[in-house]
This record gives sequence, structure tokens and C-alpha cells, in this order.
Amino acid sequence: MPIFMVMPLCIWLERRLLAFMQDRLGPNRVGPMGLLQPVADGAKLFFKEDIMPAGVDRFIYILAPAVALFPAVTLGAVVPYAAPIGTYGLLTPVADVNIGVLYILAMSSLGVYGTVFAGYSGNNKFSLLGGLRASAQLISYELAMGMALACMVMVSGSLKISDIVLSQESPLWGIKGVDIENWNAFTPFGFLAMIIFLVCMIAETNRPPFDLPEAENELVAGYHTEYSSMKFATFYMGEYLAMLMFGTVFASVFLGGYNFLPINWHAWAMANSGAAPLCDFMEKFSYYLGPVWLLGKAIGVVVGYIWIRATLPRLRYDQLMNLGWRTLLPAAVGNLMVVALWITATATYGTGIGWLITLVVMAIWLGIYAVTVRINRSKGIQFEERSVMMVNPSVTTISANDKSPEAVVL
Amino acid sequence: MNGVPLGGYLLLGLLMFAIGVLGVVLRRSPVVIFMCIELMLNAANLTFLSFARYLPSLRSDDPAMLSRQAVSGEMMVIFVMAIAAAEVAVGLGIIMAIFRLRDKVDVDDLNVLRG
Amino acid sequence: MPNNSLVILLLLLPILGFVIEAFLGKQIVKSSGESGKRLLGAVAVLVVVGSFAAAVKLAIDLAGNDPSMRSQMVTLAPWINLAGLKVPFEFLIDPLSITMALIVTGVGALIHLYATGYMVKDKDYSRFFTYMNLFIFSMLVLVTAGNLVVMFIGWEGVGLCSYLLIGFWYSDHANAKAANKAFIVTRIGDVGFMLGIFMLFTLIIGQVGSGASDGRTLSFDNLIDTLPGVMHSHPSVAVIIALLFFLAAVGKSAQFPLYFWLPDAMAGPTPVSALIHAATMVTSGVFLLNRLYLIYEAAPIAAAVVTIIGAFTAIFAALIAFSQTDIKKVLAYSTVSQVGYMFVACGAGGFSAGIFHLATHAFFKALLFLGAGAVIHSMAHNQDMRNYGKLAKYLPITAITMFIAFLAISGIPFFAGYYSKEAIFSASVGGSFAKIGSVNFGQIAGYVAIFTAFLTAIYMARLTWLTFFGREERWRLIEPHHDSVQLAGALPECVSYSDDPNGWYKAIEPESNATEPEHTLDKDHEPHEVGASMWIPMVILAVLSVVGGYALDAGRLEAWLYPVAPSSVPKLAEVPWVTPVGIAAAVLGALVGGFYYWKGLPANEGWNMSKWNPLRIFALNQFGFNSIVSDGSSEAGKEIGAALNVGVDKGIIEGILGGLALCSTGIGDLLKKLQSGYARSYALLMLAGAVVLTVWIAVVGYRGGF
Amino acid sequence: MNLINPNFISFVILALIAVGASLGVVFCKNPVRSAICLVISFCVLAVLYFTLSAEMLGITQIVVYAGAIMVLFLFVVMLLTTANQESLNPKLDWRLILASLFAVGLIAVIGFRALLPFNQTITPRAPDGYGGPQELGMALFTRFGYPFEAISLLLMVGIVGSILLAKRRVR
Repeated sequence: MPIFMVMPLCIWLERRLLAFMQDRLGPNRVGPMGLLQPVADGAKLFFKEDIMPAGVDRFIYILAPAVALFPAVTLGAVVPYAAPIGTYGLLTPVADVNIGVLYILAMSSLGVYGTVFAGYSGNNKFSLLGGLRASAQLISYELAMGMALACMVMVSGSLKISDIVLSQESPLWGIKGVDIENWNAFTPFGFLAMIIFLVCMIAETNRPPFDLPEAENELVAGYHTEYSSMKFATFYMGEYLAMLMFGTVFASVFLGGYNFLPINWHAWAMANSGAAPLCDFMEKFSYYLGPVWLLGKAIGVVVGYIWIRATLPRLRYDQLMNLGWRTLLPAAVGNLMVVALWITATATYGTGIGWLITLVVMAIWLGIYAVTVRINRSKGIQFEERSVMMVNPSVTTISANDKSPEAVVL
Repeated sequence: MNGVPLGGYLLLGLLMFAIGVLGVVLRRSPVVIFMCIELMLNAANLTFLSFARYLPSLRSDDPAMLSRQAVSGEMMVIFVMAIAAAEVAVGLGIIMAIFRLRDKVDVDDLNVLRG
Repeated sequence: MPNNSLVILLLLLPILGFVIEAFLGKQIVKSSGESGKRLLGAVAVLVVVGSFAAAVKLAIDLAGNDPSMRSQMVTLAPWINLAGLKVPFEFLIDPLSITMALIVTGVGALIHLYATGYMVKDKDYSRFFTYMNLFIFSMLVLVTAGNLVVMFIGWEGVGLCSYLLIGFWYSDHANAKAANKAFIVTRIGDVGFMLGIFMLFTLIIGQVGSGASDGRTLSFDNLIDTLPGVMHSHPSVAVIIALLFFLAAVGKSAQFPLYFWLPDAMAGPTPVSALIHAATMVTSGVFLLNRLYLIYEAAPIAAAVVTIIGAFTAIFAALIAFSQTDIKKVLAYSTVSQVGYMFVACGAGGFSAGIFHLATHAFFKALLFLGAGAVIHSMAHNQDMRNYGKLAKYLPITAITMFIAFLAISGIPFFAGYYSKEAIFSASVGGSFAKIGSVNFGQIAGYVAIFTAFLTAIYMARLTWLTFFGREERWRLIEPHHDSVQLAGALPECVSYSDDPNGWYKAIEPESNATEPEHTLDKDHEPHEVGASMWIPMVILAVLSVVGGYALDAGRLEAWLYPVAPSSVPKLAEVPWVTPVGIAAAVLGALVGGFYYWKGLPANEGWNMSKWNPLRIFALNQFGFNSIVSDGSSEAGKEIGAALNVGVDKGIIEGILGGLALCSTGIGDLLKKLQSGYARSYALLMLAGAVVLTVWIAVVGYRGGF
Repeated sequence: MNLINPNFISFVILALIAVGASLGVVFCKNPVRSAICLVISFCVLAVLYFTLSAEMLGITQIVVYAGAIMVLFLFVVMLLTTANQESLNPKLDWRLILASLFAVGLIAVIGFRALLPFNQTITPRAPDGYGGPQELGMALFTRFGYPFEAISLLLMVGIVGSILLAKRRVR
């Protein structure tokens, strides 16, 4: 599978890019531009001594890394990598099942078990807290993610990833005679869903700024504090694999999948015969090299990850919860309603008026939503309170705005 | 899945249900009791689905009718799942509330309602 | 055709306002205090204005059609669907109901606007407007109702709102008791209403059956067809029914036997008194009579009773009004007497004249109340006229508008009251509608009414001069109230309430009527003119009470209300001397009152009640009638209650309940043993039950083979 | 009727895993382990749903149970185990005996009177590929509209209730 080939590249990319953004050099010794650095790391981790701390829950401790790797590997199994070419069918790693989106949701929700098991089995307070945070975080962001995907499912009218990709090849905004393809990222609600999905994606892969489960300044190294050598490497791989896989999913749900550019070359060639040969060539170009484009987009998403990591500071726990429950979820649900409205409106009143209605309603709704979010912000909220009890039940009364160290743990 | 008698699925469901019942009666930790309840629910789901697949008691052979009945079976499963979700949310909430009052949660200690 | 949407709009806007105020009001006020109040006030006013607009549109549409087509039934929803009886939610849009709706919504909107200024300091602002909007809604239901049952809904609704609003400042025991009084007394009338409906229904069913009107027996459009025949075939029953409905009217519009709740109703906020207890609700009795005029045509005796009661109430209340020193009480009694006028008119057959006076009275009496409210507002909530005087200097606008209203109510020519009173006089003196044998009660009532006009002019002059003119500003005088000798029992009993024994009303809410920092009336109190939101409605009403009478003059109004003249009403005999005599009575009364009270408060009405004229004190005690009623009713009620308590309650009911309680406790003791409190043993029991059940099914219920 | 076909064997294997996992749920001393066992049995059940050609429900099973419910369980279990380490494991008492007796009775009765007849029914009669997403959705919103609404109401109640339970009284 090409993913395994690309994954070390991602690691290298992250380190180099991060270094570039932080005005450092980064790994540049091993191989040209340090390209072999991941290999070297792998080798090092492989030959390290495998320490099993005392008093760990052995079974779960060994189970955890595998469980962590599994969903990351299986996540992208349903993403189509290329359009059916000649006699070959649709190119997907495993199969293009008719419930692909649900499958992706299921796998991504399984992703937390590795973290939780690792955190629990370590027999270590901090890793336990890491596991707790991971589980809470996952539950909070799974919902918004599902909603964001549901919007796109409603738009394309199918749970099949390949259908979603195909539906993005229709002309933009359903306007006849436009050669630009209707990638979901270009429609307003699609764009909103994309933002939401991006945030949830980052949160589910425990990447900065949502890497609270491994917040090194609060919990030593989070859930994999107690892990070393190959087990740790497995977590590491799992993280980057998950990034890439989510990248492919993101690319094929929002960025037109295996298509090169959002341009319907065929229609364009029809339109002006002068550019016909060029269009013809471009069409083939984007047609046969589908996997390249998909992986390219995925890597682009990974670059986005890295960029965000380099840009944003880590959230506080209550901020995380606020964002998940009070900002993203309402936004996603409202977006879902807007999509439903769009579908019915375009079906009833035709494209133009349908879009008009949809945009007006969306504007109104966004206004209301912004106001409510502002209001929510203005109100304080007591997430720390109960979280304190999670640490030790004896401490019960800590007011919301108490910034004592216990109050901000978890 | 061809070649598997319906009785097999039903027996599996029955076993899981019985085990769940055992757990509910035996365990003293409310969380585990909840888990066992989930187990029982799933056993019921399995039974529903297998009946929906095999449809032993349906007389007609009209495929539309058959799929209609099968889908009704799946509906039941969906509803059971939703109910389970709601029940877990509330039940765990209750457990947490109790847990906030006393730091050791044993079902046998929660006998305040004794007559 | 009045399209349903307009009617729905008319009815739904106030209920919308009610909902907004009720469910969002408190939060809005709590979150953003003054601005929130302003918003709520705007909402409350705007919904009423909106339904006023709807009413205007309806009226225009209606005026468009030709006179015979001017009554349409708008059915919004089915409600009661029995075999013999169908009572849908239907609304009759005809000139009468539209006129009433216009008055209700128009005057209501003005008073709402006034109230936004008047109540602004109150902490229950939103509750107030909740009730007000609800009242507008129920009043609209009442006037536009298409059948008697829906009308009854509105009837009860306005009763409820009046109760709620009288007791608005319920933390004061007196207000609460006044509210109860109003509610209970009007109940008597409502019983009459219900009995009337029942008898009417049975009568019509017995006579023509329900087939003719496809079950909608009680709908007015069918009643118009069925009533005359039925009534003329059963004159005696017709009299009974007419009297029952008249009883309802008496209760609601405070006529003689049941009048005494209205003065106490002044405990409510002044806008309430203006809207409910002067302009709209108390006059709904007149409206009822107008709706059912066919019955009264068939029952001259009842009509005679109506006239007599009306005339008696008019003069009776007018006399009591002389003895009152509380400005609102004076207005309340004058309302009673004016409504009496309307009943005189209706009884004498001049139904349209009644409505005419209703309209004009709505204008100027609302104006009077609003003015009184302004005065009270500026005099630190002191309502006693003996404290006023020379207020015209401080409140010019109020003074001018109220003077106009005074001219209007006392029937000075070319003001509103003049035209309507003329209509009433001519209708009653000239009409031979309430003639029994040789005695024409209408005529007698007419004379009484004219004399009452004279009295009216006098006491209204008394009010005006005591309040606005005179020599000295009496609240500055050294001789204050505390050395005043109050005669024992000389006061109307609503003033002398005991503070509530078990502190219920206080307990509810510590200070719910803390309207403003209680700065009492002292020597150096400077009255101030009220704000724009309060004087603008007064000015509008003043204009209306000047031109209103001329605008809708009697002839046109009658043509508009009764395009087809009431069949059996004999034409009026032209009585030439009525008009000059009426004018003379009014002008004379005004002059007499003005000169008598020129200097201000005469000594024999001052604080020292021992100096009072015994007649006046007798009037203050409402000619002993009030004590009779209160003693009689309350004593008898106590007796009956005690008897019931001992016999039925203690004996039978408590016995039964006690026995039940004992049984249940016994069973409970038995069952308690099972409740071990161990969840898992319960689970075990459940399991056992399940097993037993399955075994039973398997052995007994299972018929093998699928 | 030969029971020696690959399908049946794989089914038996899955069933054994499921039963073992469920036993683990009941008899593991450590609640986290029983939670893990439960997750395993759920996943096996999902696979069994697949074999019943109910892919939709299999995936839903994973999303709902493994994805949400069990994570909640683990969350709570971890919170509780941080507080009290001593696990509440079953003591052998009269309840155990009675309960197992009842359970055995249940299995015996139902198994012998109700399940034996179904050993003959081997061929699934529902058409293959029934209950695709579209079909389910149609059924859910047309035939089962009222139950659907009722369930949504129930979920709403559950949300409100859990929030109320979890909410600290505002002082």
C-alpha cells in the first residue's frame, strides 16, 4: 500500500516544515536533506530496549498499540484512489462499500481505544488522565464530525465515497454550462462542513492544538508515557497514518477526490474547440494519475496539519469542550438543516431561487449563530469543577474561575 | 449466511442473554450491571436480526413482502440501539451522581428505598 | 367577504402579544431593565394597533357590500360536534361586532399607549401587559363571537382578566379582596348567561328542532331566523330567557342589584379602570342586549324591567357619586349611571342609541379616567379630591382635556355626549317599546334619565372644579387629615379592610406594588405634567369626544347597525320638547355645579365628616344597600357553610377518606416487607418471573411448529 | 443437512468468541477488562450482523456501541477506579446458585421448546442485499415514522436528563 511509503515522508515533512516555520534547520544529516531521518528513527526505536513497567495491566498494555494502529490502517480502506480505467474497476484499497461514510466514522471512533487502553494500562495517573481526556474529546468531536459528513452525504445522496466523489464532478452550483466542477469545498455549506470536519479531524487524531491527551506540560507525555521502543513507535506510526488517512478521506469528500483540478475538461473542450487538444491531454492527465492527485491532496492536508500545529497554541480543556459542544455541534446541525433546505428548495423552485433562499437563510442563521456563540462565550462554564473530582474526589468545591493547578488538570 | 441454521443464531442470542442476566444478578458494581444490560439488549438484537433474515413464520414468498418484513426487523434493532444509547447516557449520569455522593459505589449499599 | 385571514389576524395579534409578554417578558425585563420595558410596551401597543388596523380593514370591506349582505359568518375551526348540536369556533362579522371591535381595539390601543407611561415604574410591567393583551383578546372574542357559546368564552375571559387586573397589586389585601368581590359578583350574572343559553337551546330544539340549522342552533345567523317565531309562540318563556340574559348583563355591567363591585374595582391600576371598567367590559352587557334584541322585542315585560333597572341605576349611582371624595370612585359611579343610560335606551327599543352612547361614553369616560390617572400620578398616588385644587396650573393639558370630557359627559351641545344622550332621550321618551298595558315605562325612564343628566352635569362639575380649579391648593393647607373625625361605618367597606390575618397576600411577594419611592403628599409637593406617552392618548380621546358624537350621529349609526329595522319596534313618536329640555338640564347642571364649587371645597364636604350633610352620608353608605347585601350574603353564606362543614364534610367525606387511608396504610405495611432495597434481588425476582412466564408459555401457551 | 460447511464453522468460531467475551464481561474482576470483553463481543456481533447481510446495522453497531457507548463506559469506569480500587466481584452466595439455576432453566426451556424447530430452517428467505441504506431510510421515515418520533423524543429526554444529572447545582 502506498500509504506506508508516504507515511515516513510525512514524518520528515513535518519535522522539516516545522523547523522551517520556526526558523530552524531541522534534520538534515541523514541522507539528502535528512530524507532518511525517519528510517533512522525507526531503526533506533526498533533496537531500543522494550521496557515493561512494573504493575501494568499486561494484557491491555500489550493490546493497546495494536488497537491504536488498527483503525489508522483500516480507515482509508474505502477511499477510491482512481476512477475506473478501462477494464479495471474503481481503485480502492479494499472495497467501495455502499456504507463507506459510516465505515469511516466507525473506524475513526474505534481509534480512541488504543489511547484509552494505553492510558489505563500504564498504571500511571498522568497517562490515565490522558486516556480520560482522549475518550471525552473523541465523544465530543465524533458528533460534529458525523454531522459534517452527513451534510455531504445529503448533498451527494449516497453513503458511498465513490458516489460522493462522482457527485463533485457535476457543474458548479448546479448551474448549466459551467465547466468548473462542483467540489464540496466550493459550496457555502460544503465549505462550512469542511471547516468543521477539519477541526474534528485534528481533534480525533490528537494533533495540536487538540493534543491534550499528550499535553507534555500537564501530563508528562500523556497516554504513552509508559511506552518505549517499538510500542511507542507503533503509536507514532498510528498517529501519522491516521493523519494521512483522514487526509485522503478529507480530499475525497471535500476536494473532489482523485480529480486533478476542479475543471471539467471535457465540457471545456466542447465549449471552445481551440483548446480541445490541451483539454484532451489534461483530461487524460488528471484521469490516469488519480492516485497521485489524491495523495497529493492528502499531503496538502497534512501540511495544513503541520501549519496549524506551528500556528496555534494548545487549548485549555474547557475551551476544548466549549468548542466541541457549543460551537461546532450547533454549527454542524444548523449546516445540516441548511443543506436539507437547499435540497428541497432547489427541487421545488429550481436552481436559482433555491440558491437564493438557501443563501438568505444561511446568512440569517449564521448571524443568529454568531450571536449565540458570543453569548455562550460571555458566560462562564464549570468544566473544571467536576474534572477536579476526576483527579481526586476529596477536592469537591472549586469554583469555575479558580485557576489552581488542580482546577486546570484535565 | 447459508448453511447456518437459524437455531444457531438464536441459541447464541439465548446464551448471551442468559449470561447478561447472570451478570445483572451477580455483579455488585453498577457499571458492570449496565454492561450486562447492554449485553442482553444485544442478544435481543441478534435474535431480531436473525429472524429478520430467515423469516421462518412468514407464509408468503413475495420478495417485496419478505424484504418489507426483514426491514421491519432491522427497524427494531435500530430502535433498540437508540434506546440503549439514551439509557446509558442517563444511567451513567446517575452513577456519576451517586459516585459524587459516596466514593464507593456498590449496588447493595444503595438500599435507601428499603421499605 | 371578510376573508378569514383578517379575522384570524384580528384575534391572533393580541394573543401573540400575550404570549410574548407572558413567556419572554420577565426575562427581557430582568436582562435589560428600562429598555426591555420600553420594548415590551411597544410590543403590547403594536399588537393592539395591528388588530385595530385589521378591524378597520374589515369595516371598510363590510361597508363595501350592500346593507343586506353585511353580516358574514367566519368559521375558523370545529369545536363541539354532537348529533343535535354543533358549536364551531365561528365569528360573526357584522356592523355591530365590527363597531364594538373598533371601539375595543382603538380605545384599547390608546390606553395601552397611556399605560406604557403610567406603569413604567412597576416591577410587574410585563405581567400587566400580559393581562391587558389577554383582555383585548377575550373582549374581541366576546364581541365578534358567532354563537352564544363562543361569546360565553369571551364573556368569561374578560371576567378573568378583570379579576387579574383588579388584583394586580395583589400583595395589598384590599386589592385582592376587591378582585374576589368583582369576580364573584359577576359570576352571578354568568350563571344567568348559562341558564339563558340552556333555556334558549331547549326551547328552540323543542320548537323547530336542530335540523333546520344543521345543528348550529346557537349561532346568531340561525337565531335571527328562528328566534322571532319561537319567542312569539312562547311569550312567557321569552320573558324568562330575556331576564336571564339581562341578569348576565346586570352582573357584567354593574347595574343596580349587582353594581357594587365596580367601585371596588377601582383598586386596580388606572389604565385598567379606564379600559375595562369604563370603556369596554362593563358595556358588554349593552352589547349582549343588542345581539339578542329579538328576544326583547318579543318580551316587552323584560324590556320594561331593563328600562326601569337602567333608569334606577342611573339616578341611584348619580346620587352616590355626590358623596364620593375619591376621584376614581366618582368616575366609577358615573360609569355605573352612564351604563344605566344605555340600558334605558336598549330597554326602550333604541338599541342603536345604546350602542351610540356606548361609543361616545367609551371616548369621554376613558378620557376622564386617563385624566384622573394623570392627576393621581402627579399627586403621589393620592386619590382624594379633598387634597387637590388649582391643579390646572400644574397640569394644563390634563385640565383642558378633562374639561372637554366633562362637557362631553354632561351633554353640553356639540360635544359627543350631547348627541348620544339626545338619541337616548328621544328613543326612550318617544319610544313605546317597553309599554305594558297603558304604562309606558320607557317614557318614565326617559324623564328620569333627563333629570339624571342634570345630576350628572352637577357632580362632574364638582369633580372638575374640586380637582382643577378653586381658590387654594388644598394639599398645602395646614389643616391636614389627621384631625378629621371619621364617622363610624361612614366609609364604604372596601376602604376598611382588616389586614389579612394569615399573611397570605404579603407572603406571596414581599413588595409587588412598590411602584415608586413612596414620597407621600406633603405641603411642598410640586405636581408635574405627565409625559408625552400619557398625554398624547388623552388628547386624541379629547378630539374624539368632541367630534365623535357628530361623526357618527344617531341616524347614520342606526342605518349602519340595523340596516333592516327591528321589525316590531314601533317608530319613534317625535317629541319636540326633548332636545331643548335635555340641553337645558345639561347646561343648567353644569352652571349650578360650577358656581357651587367655584371657591373650591365647601366646608360640609371637608375632612371633618361630622359636618357632613346626613343625606350625603346616607349616600356614602349607598343608601344602606351595600350593608344589606354584604351582611345578608355573608351571614347566610357563613350559616350554610358551617352546616355543610359539620354534616357532609366531617361526617361522610372525611369518613370515607380516612377509611381509604387506613386500608392503604395497612396494605403498605404488608407490602413493605418485600421492598428489601437490594436492586439485585429485585433483578432476581424479575428473572424468576421471566422463567415462570416462559415455562408457562412453553408448556401451556406454546402450540408447536411455526 | 450437513453442518460441516465453512460458513457454519466460521459462525461457530465467532459464536464461541462472542460467548467467551460475554462470560468475560461477567467474570472479569476488573471492570476495565470486562469493558474490553464487551467491546470484543460487540465487534463480533457486528461481524455476525454482516453475516446476516445487515451491513448497515453492523456498522451502526460499531459506531453506536463500540464508538460511543463503550467509550462512555470506559470513561466512567476509569473515573470510578481512580476512586476505589477494590473491585466488586461476585461472591459465591445463594444468589449465584439461584441465578444460575434460573438461567439454566431459561436456556433449557426456551432452547428445547422454542429453538429446536429452527434447526431445520437453514436457507435465509429474506432477499439478499435487503435493508440497504435507502430502503432503511424509507422505512424509517414512512412506515416507522411514529416510533421514530417517539425515539427522538426519548433521546431528547435522555439528553436533558443526563445534563441535569451531571450538572452541579449553581451556587
